[in-house]
Amino acid sequence: MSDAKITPEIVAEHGLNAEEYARVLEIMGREPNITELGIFSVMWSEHCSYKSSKKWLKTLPTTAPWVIHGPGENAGVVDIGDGLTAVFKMESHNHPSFIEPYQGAATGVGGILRDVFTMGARPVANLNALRFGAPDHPKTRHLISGVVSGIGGYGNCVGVPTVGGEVNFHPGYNGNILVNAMTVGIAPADRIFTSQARGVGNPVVYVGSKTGRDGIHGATMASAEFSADSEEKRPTVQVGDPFTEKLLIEACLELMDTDAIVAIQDMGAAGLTSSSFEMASKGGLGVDLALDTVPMREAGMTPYELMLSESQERMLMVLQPGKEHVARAIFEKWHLDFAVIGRLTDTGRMVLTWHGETVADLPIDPLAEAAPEYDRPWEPTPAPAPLDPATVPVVPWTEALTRLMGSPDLASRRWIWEQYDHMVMGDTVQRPGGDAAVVRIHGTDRGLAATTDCTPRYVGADPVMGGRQAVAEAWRNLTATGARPLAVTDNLNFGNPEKPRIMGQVVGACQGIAEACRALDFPVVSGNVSLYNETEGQAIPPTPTIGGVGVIDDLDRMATVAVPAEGEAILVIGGGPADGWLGQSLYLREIAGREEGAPPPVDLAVERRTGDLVRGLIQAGRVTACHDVSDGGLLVAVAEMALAGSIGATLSVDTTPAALFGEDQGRYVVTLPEAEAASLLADLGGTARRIGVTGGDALVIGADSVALATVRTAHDGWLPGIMSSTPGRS
Amino acid sequence: MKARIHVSLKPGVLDPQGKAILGALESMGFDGVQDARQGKLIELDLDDDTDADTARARVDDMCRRLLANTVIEKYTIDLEG
Amino acid sequence: MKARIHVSLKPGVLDPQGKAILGALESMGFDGVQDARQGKLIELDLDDDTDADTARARVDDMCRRLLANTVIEKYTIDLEG
Amino acid sequence: MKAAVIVFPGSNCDRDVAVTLRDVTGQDPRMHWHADPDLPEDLDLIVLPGGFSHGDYLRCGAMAAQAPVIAAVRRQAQRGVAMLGICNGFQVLCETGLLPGALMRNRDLTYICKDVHLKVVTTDTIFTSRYDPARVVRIPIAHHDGNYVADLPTQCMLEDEDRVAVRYCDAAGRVVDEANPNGSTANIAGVLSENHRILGLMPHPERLADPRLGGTDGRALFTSLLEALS
Ligand SMILES: Nc1ncnc2c1ncn2[C@@H]1O[C@H](COP(=O)(O)OP(=O)(O)O)[C@@H](O)[C@H]1O
Ligand SMILES: [Mg+2]
Repeated sequence: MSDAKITPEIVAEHGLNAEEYARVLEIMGREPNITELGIFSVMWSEHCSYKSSKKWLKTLPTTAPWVIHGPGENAGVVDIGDGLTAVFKMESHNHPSFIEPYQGAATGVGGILRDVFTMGARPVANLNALRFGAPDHPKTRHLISGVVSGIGGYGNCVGVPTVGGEVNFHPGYNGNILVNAMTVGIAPADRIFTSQARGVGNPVVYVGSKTGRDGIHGATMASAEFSADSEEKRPTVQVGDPFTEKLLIEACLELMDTDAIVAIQDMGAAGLTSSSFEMASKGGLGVDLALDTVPMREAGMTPYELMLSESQERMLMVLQPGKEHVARAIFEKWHLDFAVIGRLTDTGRMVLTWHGETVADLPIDPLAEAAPEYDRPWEPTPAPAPLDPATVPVVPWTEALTRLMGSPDLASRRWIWEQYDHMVMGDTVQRPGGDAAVVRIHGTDRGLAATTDCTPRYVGADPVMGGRQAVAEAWRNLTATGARPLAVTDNLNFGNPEKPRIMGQVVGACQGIAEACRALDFPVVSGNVSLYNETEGQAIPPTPTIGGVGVIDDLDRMATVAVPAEGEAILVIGGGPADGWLGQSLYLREIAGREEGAPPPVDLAVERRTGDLVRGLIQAGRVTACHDVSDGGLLVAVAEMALAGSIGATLSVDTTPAALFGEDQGRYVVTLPEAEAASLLADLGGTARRIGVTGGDALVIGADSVALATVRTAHDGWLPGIMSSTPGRS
Repeated sequence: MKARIHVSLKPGVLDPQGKAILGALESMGFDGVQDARQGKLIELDLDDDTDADTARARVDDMCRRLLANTVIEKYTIDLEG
Repeated sequence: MKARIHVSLKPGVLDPQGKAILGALESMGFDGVQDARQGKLIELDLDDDTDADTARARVDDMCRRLLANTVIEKYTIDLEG
Repeated sequence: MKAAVIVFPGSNCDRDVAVTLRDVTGQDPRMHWHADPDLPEDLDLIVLPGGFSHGDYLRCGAMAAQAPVIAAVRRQAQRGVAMLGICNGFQVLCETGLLPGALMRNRDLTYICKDVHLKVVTTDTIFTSRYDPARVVRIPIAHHDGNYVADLPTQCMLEDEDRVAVRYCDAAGRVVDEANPNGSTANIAGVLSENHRILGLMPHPERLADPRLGGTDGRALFTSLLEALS
């Protein structure tokens, strides 16, 4: 195979353009063989090299006194006190999940778990941010059911609770769904593992599952635009084995308790190639690998296939010399493959042999440094025409509320999260359904809060504002539980960056994210970029998902969204009497069928002030429930609190659509005992206003009311309703 | 008429169940088993009045649309009676 | 030698998977299917030097001890080659 | 009370139940690896925890039922040592034949994780003595294969010998089909061995035994055991 002549077609098939191939020839000083070409191709793919986004990713703030490892490692690491760290990252598995929803989503969960436990962390929470096409699109239900059972199938089996996430529906995802999976882990601060290889002569060790022909070219596929003939690429789907992953977690953590490991790296996209490359490159070293010693699942595998395979549940490690037996004993106890497949060298080259014969020999640094980086042309997104309030239809609030609460983007996700084990590990303090999930830090009275957020319709209308909003909402969701927001991971999902309009969305969103992260002291510590999310030239709505993590220092001072008692005062903190932003609101979309206008502005200084205030109130025990106002506006927020607590409310507010359903930012609804309301209002001055009182089994404004039961039926019924119709595979 | 449909993973696709069965048989002391694979067998009772060709075409359609996941699985159809 | 083991639910044990298949086929417009059942097909590659009788006895042992749960399942064994 | 938790490859509620045992009894249970055939002889309680032993491949609990430790588990069962199988542990106990019946795929074919209501059918056991038979308890389930099946003679035997420990019911305590989350025969959520010393149940009492997690209805199972066994 290594003798195959490299033709322009073969180069093109490997996703390298003429200019990139010229650089290959220059670096090699000769024509590469097919194995070498394969290595270049995956290393320089968009997925591995971030060639279109790197320039913009560099503009994101990544530091804070509590950040231990920012982007560049397998996952971000932040200090959470008491000698512990939170380790987290989010990653997309969009294309594989569209082709094979169960396995695509399952292996997405497996991959992100490995990124986290590679660093020495025990995974403690999984989240997933999902975007599907129109609910009535013929593929949507099949995709939902496959993705949800795939996420559950993997996460439930490995025994990590899936505690949160988000789901949106939009026809813009009909041909290209998004599956973004996030894992949060906890590791001791003095025992973080990285992928930096050290020690010439140290053994390079392969552990986990055997290598098969799974997903060869998967990394290249994730970087290529979809087309109708992508059916052809089907055999590249990988099958996950969560049982092996569970064993791998336990075995790796057990080995990490010894001093045997020098460096460790999971084999993710581009498998053995990128893991070995990355380790050597970070250590400024070379590596020799004897590929014939790699554990193989099938007969007749070639060096090319071994280097490009994306078989799951595999890890690469560099061990201290002489510690091989310690590691081998642990992996054998857990019935996992273990093989010493190479050594570190001082040559700065990657040399691959096959039964003693050299089959590839490439320089590491030049290849890594010469990875293409593009300053792609971009056009700013034109400002949307402002919404003319006079054109917004007015329907009775009772009807609008019921319709909104049962609309695709607001309806309950219970049908989804009841398929996820969200309680295993015995530390889930806030189950799905609130603003952020909270897991107790095992053995303590402290907690970690986690959320994922993005409002693609805002980003589409104004990428800068939408980018800001995504960060602000994540920060707000953490704050609403009483958590101190620490840092974010981001998953930038966009269309084809070679189109200036799309690139403009990337640039704008990065700008907005950077502004918000800076203003909120909420740095980016890890992330993932997924571009080319297009089908037949149609790009997805821009979707820069933000995963946020925060810490709660005292679980007795935590807030939940549920109205806790009758007769409590309801206050809105933040915003003001002039609230009423309907541009890009769900009211406009669901009631008027229009997606128009600019998204609500996010004033970051106000955002921060309000959030810090609310968090202070929660920590001081002055409020009994808290929920931020997001999609659907004020009345939807109150309705969600009422449903969660099964207690109604009587409000005295304006009943205009703008007042009830405007999506003005930076607001929270809180409840507190009536007797304490006056003094709190006095303390807060103009930042808070009283809007009503809890009680009863309906939502009442003036003479009109809607029974909670009616709202609940609409809210709880929608998703099970669409999912109970034909499950066909179509 | 009965249709027996055997759905199995395509060659080269990882079969975690088969792998686990092999491991379990080994650890129970059953040696001499070189490989194990697990697939599904779906049996359908069809109306008797359909002729074999039509029946096969319809079952094939069912397989492609529902019974097999042709991204990773293949299937064979046997008709009886 | 290959052993093909078909494990299926005993008659009288309700088969949720079969029932779901039947329901799905119906709602997809495939009429004329009267019943559907789902079972497992386990394929084992055995060492070639075993004679058929010994092989069958061993596979039967595997089935009773591991591959089938005889409380609810029955099995048949086919040997080939 | 000396307890051991058997850890199979793929067990994932082993730590959860150990935390509850320690919390209730003040003593750490022994975590016993499935491949070790030598189980201490002085145990008061053996727990088979929840999870996905061997990935739940082939059939839930089937491979774990063949583990080296199982011979010792059987011997101790014969001697009357108390045993608790939760979820996957229940499946393992059925696969070993220490409990009758089998657990099949849920009626609706999906995995379900949620709180369910349970009626404690008999409080005359070492597992349930601390429950008030008049009170409905709330405990989570989390499983894909919790649909309990047994043939008619077995069902009759279970009823006659008072061996149905808990049943799924609604919030008002009515044992009705709408309250049956997985299709189990006669809403059975947990069954006892002939000598009433072995309990297998699908719900996870260890998941609601700590007020911080939103409830404590599971706790009485462990306090019952503590009272009976120490
Ligand atoms: N895919 C999912 N998996 C698990 N939980 C989810 C998922 N989607 C939504 N949820 C949960 O449902 C609740 C509502 O989600 P969402 O409306 O996005 O909240 P918010 O508006 O506060 O960001 C949250 O608790 C969230 O974690
Ligand atoms: Mg929120």
